[in-house]
Amino acid sequence: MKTCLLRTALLSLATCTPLLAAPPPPLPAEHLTVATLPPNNPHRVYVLDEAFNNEIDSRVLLFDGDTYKRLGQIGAGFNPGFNLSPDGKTTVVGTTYFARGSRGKRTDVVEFNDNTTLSVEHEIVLPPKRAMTLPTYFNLAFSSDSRFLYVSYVTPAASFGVLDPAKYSVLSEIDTAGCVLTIPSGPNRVSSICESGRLLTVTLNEQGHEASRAMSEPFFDADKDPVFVQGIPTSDGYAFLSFLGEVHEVDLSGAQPAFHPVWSLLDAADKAQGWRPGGTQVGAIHKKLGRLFVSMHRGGEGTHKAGGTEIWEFDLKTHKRVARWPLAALKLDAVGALQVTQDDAPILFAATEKADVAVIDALTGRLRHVEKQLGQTPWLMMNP
Amino acid sequence: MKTCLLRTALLSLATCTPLLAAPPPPLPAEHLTVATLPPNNPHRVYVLDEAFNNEIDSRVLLFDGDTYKRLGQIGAGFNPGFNLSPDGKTTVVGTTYFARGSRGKRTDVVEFNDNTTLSVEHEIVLPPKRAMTLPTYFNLAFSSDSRFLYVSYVTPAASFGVLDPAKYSVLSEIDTAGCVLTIPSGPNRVSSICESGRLLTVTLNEQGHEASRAMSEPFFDADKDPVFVQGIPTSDGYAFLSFLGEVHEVDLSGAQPAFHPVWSLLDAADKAQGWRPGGTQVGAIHKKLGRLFVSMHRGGEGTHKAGGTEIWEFDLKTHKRVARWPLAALKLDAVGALQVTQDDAPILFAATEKADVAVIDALTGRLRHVEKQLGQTPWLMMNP
Amino acid sequence: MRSLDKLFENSSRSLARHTSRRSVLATLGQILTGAALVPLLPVDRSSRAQAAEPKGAAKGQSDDPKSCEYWKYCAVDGFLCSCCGGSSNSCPPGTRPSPITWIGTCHNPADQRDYIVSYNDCCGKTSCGNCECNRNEREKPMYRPSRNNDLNWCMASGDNSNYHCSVSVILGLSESAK
Amino acid sequence: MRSLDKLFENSSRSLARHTSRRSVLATLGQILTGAALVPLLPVDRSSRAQAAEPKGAAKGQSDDPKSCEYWKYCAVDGFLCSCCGGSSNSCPPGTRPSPITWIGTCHNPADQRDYIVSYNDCCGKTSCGNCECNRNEREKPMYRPSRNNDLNWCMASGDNSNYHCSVSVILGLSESAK
Repeated sequence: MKTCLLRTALLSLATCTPLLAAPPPPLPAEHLTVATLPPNNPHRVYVLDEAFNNEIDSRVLLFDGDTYKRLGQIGAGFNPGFNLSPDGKTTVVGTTYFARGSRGKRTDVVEFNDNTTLSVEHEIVLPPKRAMTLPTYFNLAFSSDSRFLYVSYVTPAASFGVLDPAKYSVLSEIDTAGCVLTIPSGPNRVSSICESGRLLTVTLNEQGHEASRAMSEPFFDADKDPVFVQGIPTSDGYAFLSFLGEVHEVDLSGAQPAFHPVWSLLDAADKAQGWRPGGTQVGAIHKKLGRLFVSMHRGGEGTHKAGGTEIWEFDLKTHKRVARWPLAALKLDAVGALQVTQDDAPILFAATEKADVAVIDALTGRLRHVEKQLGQTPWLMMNP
Repeated sequence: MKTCLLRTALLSLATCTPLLAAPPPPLPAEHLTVATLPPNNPHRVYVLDEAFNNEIDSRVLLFDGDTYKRLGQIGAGFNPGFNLSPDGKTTVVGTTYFARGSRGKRTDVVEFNDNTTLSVEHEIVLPPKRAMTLPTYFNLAFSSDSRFLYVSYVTPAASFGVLDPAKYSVLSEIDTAGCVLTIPSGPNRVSSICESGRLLTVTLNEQGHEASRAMSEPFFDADKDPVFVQGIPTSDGYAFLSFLGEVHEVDLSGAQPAFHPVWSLLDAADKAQGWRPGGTQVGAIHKKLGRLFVSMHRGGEGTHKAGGTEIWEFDLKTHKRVARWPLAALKLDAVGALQVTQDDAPILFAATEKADVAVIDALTGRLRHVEKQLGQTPWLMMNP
Repeated sequence: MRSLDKLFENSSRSLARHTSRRSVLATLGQILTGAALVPLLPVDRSSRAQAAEPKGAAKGQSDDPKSCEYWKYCAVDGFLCSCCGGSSNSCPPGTRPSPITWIGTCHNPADQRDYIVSYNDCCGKTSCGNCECNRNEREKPMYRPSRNNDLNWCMASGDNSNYHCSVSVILGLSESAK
Repeated sequence: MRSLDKLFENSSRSLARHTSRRSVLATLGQILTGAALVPLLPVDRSSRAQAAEPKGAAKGQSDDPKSCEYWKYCAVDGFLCSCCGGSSNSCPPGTRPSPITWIGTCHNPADQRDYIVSYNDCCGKTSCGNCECNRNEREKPMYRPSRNNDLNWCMASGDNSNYHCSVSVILGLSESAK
């Protein structure tokens, strides 16, 4: 038949007509391979599924906001923290394993996952002190130059470990006098949040040991209006929202923290209606556009973990609300986690309390896609 | 006030009336304890939740068919097998752990759980050969006198391990020439199912080593009508249902297996309508009453894992169907697993493909309770 | 301070059964911090319903210790041990009470009193996965650990640090109930 | 036997990339067993719909490799790798193809031919948990391992024996398609 087809191409159809009506050639044999990730794009998001009903099987799911494809999975063990390296090439997971799954010898560890192969390349075994709590940007964090990796400890005594992500070693442990988490700034500064509403900032020397420490003025009141520990990256530091909707922008570009004037998400009418931010990742900021997106709901004291029924968008310069997107109109459940990409055509990812992840045009609020059941409990989303 | 109440008891009410109108005394302080299991009852069931979406976190859930209470949880690791000791006092779990949850050093192990405390008392580390497959009665099984514990190996070469559950040691490994699983009989016999439709029966010596082996006649045809490996305990052995609804009762009380006459669950009309058994635990037998309960559905070739839309009850003496319970009438989803208690007021447990477990009066078919979401994927249920 | 003395006595007694001397001291430390912070405000009913609502719990009060709306659970974020083989103040068989804990105040509508309760986690088995409850009355972020329910309070249980479920144990009357 | 020779050639080539010599031999052993058992019966369409139906998959055919009804998946019981970062014949990044496997025959409605496919599991990560598919055409219990999908085919992957998802790889035409 091949020769006939050949002749066909060169000569007349007539002689082959009956043969051409014959069935197509069989499908060729396939080869089993391992998929490689497509080239990176700015709309990728790393979604931590805490898998709360089976918490020893937490995982980080890599999802593509353009193709809506699940690109792969990174194991995250039990009650993990995670973060991305400044160059975006590595996902670090701080987690805990037990020799017999639910029990047996406890091993705390930081794992280094290659974001191009999604395989664990290295690990650092930690003292069994890793903070077991909700994931934030500050459970595990890199210095600006990736020289140091900081890991938060709570036993419940609070301290943090300084790790060397190049030599895969533990350099030091630094006591934080009750202040928690590791908010990185510059190549060698770590700030922790204190019950007094202050930031403790420890400066490290070349060896990753404490060189000096300083306590800031209080910037919030833990009794009157506590801030969420889920800080949101800004151009010069992090923004911390309070339970009652105040915005505390902290400038960490200097040797010591500086605090921008506090402003509120709420006007008198909003306050009267009881609007508040809430969730496990309450907000996201597009640095270049200077826009803040917050997950808002109506409720009273104790509702700070309630997901948002609306997403509000604010201009960080004017502090004015520029958009308000009711989620019921998009047929979305209450939203517990928000993240936005940093490119010029940004996508807002919104994870609902039913574990769906909505892909929203951050410029228009248009719903592009709903990825159903991206794990059991997607509580934190990160992107480079 | 206390003295007043005292006086009240002894003397007149009058003087205290106003005080008696005072509020009741405050609730006493409580003490944190660990609950102990209530006394055993015949309606307890051990439900294996494979947790298929998070399979390293499989567990056995202990559920009470009288109070409808969840009594506790036994960890079961990854892709486990499990069974109960003849005295019902121990749950053995054969499972696999990885040092880093999803990866890392593999350890195959059998764990001995005390059914009164639900804690692991001992373990035996196995060679990394444990059969990783759906749970049945035969992945892990005790000899009648509990002298030996047998564990099925598939690498995919088939063999089994003989363990000493008193000394917690591995006594031997016995090659089964391609035949699989460990069907126990008497104090020292193990039968395995062969592709040829025969049973290979190995007899052990005092040390748990092979003394002799014999191959039975074929009792089914794997090409024409394979039997489910999910054997159902009978008074003298096990019953094996075939994909097309034949019942093969195997008498294991003698030195070698004997086969009762084969009979069918289906009459001509049933066959014409395409009824078949199906699921992960297709049937259960009440030995004293001589009743067989089967999960039945309508379907063709390849539907042997489809859950039942009806439960059929048969008399094992007459081979007649004595009851037929459509599950839609009970508002139940298709049923994938069945188990029945062995007492005089038996309860039939039916696990649906949506992970609900129905508690049904086995004598009348009356639905007593539906326990919603007893885990993710309850695939096998055991009771003493 | 009468009730506070009482409080320490109760808590130390109840915890001593299950914990080493070291961890009892740790516990008292936790409770001391917590007790000093018990607010004098009355409980905000409306907020409770709101808090539970998004997690699908029934609104209003409940006498059922298996319900997220049971009064003692006003700041439980996790699985109710009463749905896992335990009770509102006992751990399921085979699990271990966390030696450390945090405390809160819950209002009992039956006697209109505020009680100080100890929130303990039960440890050493994987997630119970049943009766998830997420209430956060007067719960604070982790920089105030003595009032935080995000921390895994099994953290100090070594090889038994796995989180299984949560209990709420009455320690005594709150100051505000005097 | 032409197609059988071809079959071995393909399978050994495709698998050699990822597996040791030992496991390639093991694989050929599996395929030999399997190939000898390929039934000559045409595929029973009605049974397919039935089989998939209880698991909630759409009825009838599909051209979507993310659908359980895709023709190549006629005996897949597990998570579809095409929903997990892989494809119908590639494992997701960071996972490892099982060195051993079993084979089946699936009917391609597009060309009305029966193809022999190799069912491999992708190993070394925990359950993908997405696109669960449960089809069992001509699937047999584990006493016929060369036709069984209940076995975790990552079993021989040592420290990477965790099951993540499943693929279906065309090896060649089935005898019945000659």
